[in-house]
Amino acid sequence: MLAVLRCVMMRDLILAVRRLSDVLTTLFFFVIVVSLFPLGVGPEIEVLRMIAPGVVWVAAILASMLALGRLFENDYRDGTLEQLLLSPQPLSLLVLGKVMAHWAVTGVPLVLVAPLLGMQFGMSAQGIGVLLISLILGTPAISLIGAVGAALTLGVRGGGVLVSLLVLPLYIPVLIFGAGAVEASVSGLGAEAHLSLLGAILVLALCFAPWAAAAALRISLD
Amino acid sequence: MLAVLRCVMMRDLILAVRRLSDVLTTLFFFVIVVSLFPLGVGPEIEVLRMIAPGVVWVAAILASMLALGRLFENDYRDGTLEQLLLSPQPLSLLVLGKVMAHWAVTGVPLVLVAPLLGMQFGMSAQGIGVLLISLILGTPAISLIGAVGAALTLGVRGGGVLVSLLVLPLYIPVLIFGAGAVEASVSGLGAEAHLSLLGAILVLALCFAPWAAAAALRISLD
Amino acid sequence: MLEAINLAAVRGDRRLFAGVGFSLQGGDLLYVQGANGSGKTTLLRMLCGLVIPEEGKILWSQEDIRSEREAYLQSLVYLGHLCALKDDLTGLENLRITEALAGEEISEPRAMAALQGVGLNGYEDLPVRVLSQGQRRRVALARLALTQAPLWILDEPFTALDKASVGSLKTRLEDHLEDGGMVILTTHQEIEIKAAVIKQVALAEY
Amino acid sequence: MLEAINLAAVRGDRRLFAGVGFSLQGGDLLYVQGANGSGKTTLLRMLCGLVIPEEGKILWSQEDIRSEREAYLQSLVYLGHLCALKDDLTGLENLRITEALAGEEISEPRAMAALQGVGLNGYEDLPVRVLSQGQRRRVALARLALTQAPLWILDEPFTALDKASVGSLKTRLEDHLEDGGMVILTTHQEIEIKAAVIKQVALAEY
Amino acid sequence: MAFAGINWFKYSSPASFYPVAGKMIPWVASVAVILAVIGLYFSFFVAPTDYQQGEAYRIMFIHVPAAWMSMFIYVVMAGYAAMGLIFNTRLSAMMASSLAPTGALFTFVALWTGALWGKPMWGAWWVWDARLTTELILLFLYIGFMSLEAAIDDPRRASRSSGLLAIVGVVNVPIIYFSVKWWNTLHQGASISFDKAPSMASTMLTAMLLMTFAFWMYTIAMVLYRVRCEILERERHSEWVMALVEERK
Ligand code: HEM
Ligand SMILES: Nc1ncnc2c1ncn2[C@@H]1O[C@H](COP(=O)(O)OP(=O)(O)OP(=O)(O)O)[C@@H](O)[C@H]1O
Ligand SMILES: Nc1ncnc2c1ncn2[C@@H]1O[C@H](COP(=O)(O)OP(=O)(O)OP(=O)(O)O)[C@@H](O)[C@H]1O
Ligand SMILES: [Mg+2]
Ligand SMILES: [Mg+2]
Repeated sequence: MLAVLRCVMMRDLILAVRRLSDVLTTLFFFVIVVSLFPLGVGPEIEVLRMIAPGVVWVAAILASMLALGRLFENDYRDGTLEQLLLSPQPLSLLVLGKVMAHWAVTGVPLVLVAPLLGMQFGMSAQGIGVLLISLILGTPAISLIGAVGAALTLGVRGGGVLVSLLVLPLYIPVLIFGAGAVEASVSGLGAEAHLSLLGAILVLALCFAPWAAAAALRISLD
Repeated sequence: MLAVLRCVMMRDLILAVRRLSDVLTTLFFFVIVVSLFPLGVGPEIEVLRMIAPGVVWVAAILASMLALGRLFENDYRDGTLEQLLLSPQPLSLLVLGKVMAHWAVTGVPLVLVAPLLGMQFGMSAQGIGVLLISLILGTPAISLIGAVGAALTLGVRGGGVLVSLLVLPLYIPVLIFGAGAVEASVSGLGAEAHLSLLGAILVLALCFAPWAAAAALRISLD
Repeated sequence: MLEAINLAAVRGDRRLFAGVGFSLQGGDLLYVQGANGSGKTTLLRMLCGLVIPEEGKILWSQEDIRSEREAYLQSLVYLGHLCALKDDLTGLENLRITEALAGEEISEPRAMAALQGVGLNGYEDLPVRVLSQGQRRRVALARLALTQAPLWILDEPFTALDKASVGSLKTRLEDHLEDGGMVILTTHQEIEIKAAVIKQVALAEY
Repeated sequence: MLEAINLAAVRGDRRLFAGVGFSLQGGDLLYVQGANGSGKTTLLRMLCGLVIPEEGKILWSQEDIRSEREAYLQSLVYLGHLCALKDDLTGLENLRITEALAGEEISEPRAMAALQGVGLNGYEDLPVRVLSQGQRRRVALARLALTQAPLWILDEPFTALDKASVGSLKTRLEDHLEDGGMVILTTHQEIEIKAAVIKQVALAEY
Repeated sequence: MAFAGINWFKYSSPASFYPVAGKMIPWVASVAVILAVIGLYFSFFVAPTDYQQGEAYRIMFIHVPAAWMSMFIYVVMAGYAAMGLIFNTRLSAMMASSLAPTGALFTFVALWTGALWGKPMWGAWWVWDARLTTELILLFLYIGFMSLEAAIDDPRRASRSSGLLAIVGVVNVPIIYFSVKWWNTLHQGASISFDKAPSMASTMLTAMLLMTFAFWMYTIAMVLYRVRCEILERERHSEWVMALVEERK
């Protein structure tokens, strides 16, 4: 059971390393989108500090969404997805493995880079801490929710936009609570309420998304 | 001669329409990246006006770069690129056709949307005019230069990063003269010098890029 | 063991086939025949549980394959038109990962041996991207030497193979059938495979 | 017309073949033979000018094909392992666009007739994505009915075709040869094609 | 189907549902019109002026039923979608896709009237309040459902994929409903609940219920109409539709 989870993850991680470009593109993108702001806004640290949580979170969501297209598409084209569906393991487990690998190569770099960007925006250490926690809770949820959208639109005409259309509304709560947590902590209110809601979303997503994505894959490959 | 140029363009345009998603993703991205700024910076029109040219230009370059991956990649995978190389027409002409189609579906929407974004930033009518002209001259140059990079890294592992590394430095002059033209016009200096330099880059790119990209394609498919 | 009852398939507006039924015991070979586009691939994918039948059902040891999915998949190998290989991985990696996902961890020497068994000595460590068409197919076919599954569903397995490989695949199929395995096969080539019982399903143009 | 002199190819560290030479006149059929991975595809792509020979040269009417590229490509049709079809376009669109790029504008009725000639009546307006493997191949092969080019280079054209299609492709090749065309062919299947002159190039494992 | 005895799925076969639906439409539509006329009369002439909000509150008689319907229709749609996925019945999938446009319409109306109402009440057209946000998400879910279905060529796959999306989106509905309870927000709390007495005047309640029933009947009429079109479209190659077409000629 766990062996197969590990196997899928390893596979996708090796593939990501062989195509490092894709990983870096996401990260690159995130950094550039975020870095543009201070350039534009000018160095008034007060303003920067105010907009920081929103900017980082929006950039993170955009960057993860960009990477979604690759989650199942390549496997679909070369037939390996079909074989994955024929594995005697529960498909939702395999999907979970793929999503975890996807998160490891797109979400984790964002999380790691975020503190640097936070500093650039003059955020306090505490604010950065909360930003980090909110991203750690939020980015896997984004990947999980995105997986459902990606699976549903596999091989469909106009897949790219459709994914955004299907998935963005579901991202809104994550964005609201994620950016909300940082803002609350920066403005002195506690971030706990927001963070626990974010945690709840993650748990919900962990329970339902792999299952829904698996069902969607079965439909898409019919 | 022209018939074949038209044919390649039509083909790529039809394909783009069939996969409208990709076109819209680029546009969507451009709009979001640019729109984030006023949200972040707040509504002080003076600041916005100041940063507008740089922001729009950087966003345009990012958006076109995102779309570059698709220029030859799909044709390469399904074997149609090979057939394109076997066409008795000059390959550089075919490449030119593909680049023009690519520009039509990624560059033109950016150009069309840019005035709206300019207004959002409170730019003057004249400034918007210059922005438009600079984008009309600059975005095809970006597509042309990008084509060379995309052709060089076709099927190479880690292609994406390489493309960025190869192509970004070449974009810098375009960015400088493009944003420079708008800034110059906004600040009352004439934009002609910048625009004519931009025009020169475009002409240079038109002469050499299709040829270089064609040569790169031949090497990549060897 | 495997029983198909009154299967029908619809694609788009077209009804590909209807009323297809057969039953298969250990040692049986089933040829699925039909012109291009008659629905052979669709039928095979249906037998794997990938396509849901419009009508009818498929039983494995008397149980519907959709209710006993995991047990069924454990006893199944499917090779389709696509080789299901990752271009960026080597043959060895591809083989080991595919098998691991199918539930069997294969040691490196065993995987090596399987690849050498299909005549890929010296190509194990090349990324599959650079292999020739037939070599890619052979990497995919190497699974057959490793699997324990009794039911093999093969969609035109002889495509792109040279004569020697066709011969050795044929022998492998015959051995499997002799050992009590089952094989479901489509092929447009005339290749005679010896089996105790040979059945046929012909899909006519509907 | 076509002459190959002392060709050699190297891939990675491996020398695939060397010293390959032949000459082809109108009406000649050339079989390229060899096991999987022996370099048949590489040789055919070399003859198309896609791969640059490590040694040797290729002449078309006494001229090097690289100096007279456009004239040469005008008289050439190459069909490779991949079908070179765009999944999102219909068969009809694919055919017309491919031909237009090869320099011949085909009217819709003619393209229709060509598709019907390969037995795709009723499938002309489906996106190629939904077609079966053999139907896709047939869309690619429909070009042969439209082209004026004398030299056909075909890499395993019989793959995935059903018997009827194999037969009609065979007849088409024979007609072409009779009309003074040239065909260069690889295939692992045993299909006998009648021609005035049949030549062979065998690529041994190096 | 040639089964003997009672066939419970009889009316789930499109061929037998089609004529039944055709007979029902005029009746249901007339009831909808009658209820709407009475309901509007009650809303604008009978119900008393609110002592806090003046006349502006009357928008409630559209807003609240529309909001209710938007959620209710979504749940029904997801239910049909689930039935279609589980039992593989063709009619359920068609019902789901016929419900979507009406649901989207009511969602839009709820958002729009809410925004109109918000301007005088809160001084803003829009705030990122939990209920407002989740209701907006509902609209996007409807739109996503319809676009996904439209984007897929194969009708079977189209209805399955969009059905799955509908089921996934169902988590949003309880969140909309309970959002006012869970978060302390600008939006009004529930004014009608089953465990305590209604907190509003009984004429107001009557008006609101009348409007709700009118919307309901409208929905049923529209859905029956749409499902008939859908049946013809999807079953155009079946014998009974061909026979029908012959008959009309
Ligand atoms: C765009 C803005 C708005 C949206 C999206 C919205 C959404 C909703 C929704 C979904 C419901 C049904 C929930 C339920 O049954 O409990 C509802 C009910 C209601 N809304 Fe709004 N609303 C908006 C603005 C307003 C405003 C400005 C007011 C008045 C100040 C208002 C007052 C009410 C009332 C009184 C109910 C009935 C609650 C009940 O009886 O259960 N809404 N609204
Ligand atoms: N959306 C659709 N509309 C109409 N026909 C469709 C659609 N999708 C698939 N088809 C048809 O369904 C059939 C699928 O056939 P399948 O791939 O099972 O054929 P096959 O017997 O394996 O053929 P081959 O020998 O070429 O591999 C094809 O005829 C294809 O054209
Ligand atoms: N980078 C590389 N390193 C080593 N070998 C390589 C490399 N790239 C290609 N090759 C080898 O070159 C050969 C290419 O063969 P080619 O595709 O021409 O074979 P083929 O005769 O067409 O075979 P098939 O019958 O399978 O189509 C293969 O054996 C492949 O393994
Ligand atoms: Mg097939
Ligand atoms: Mg080959």
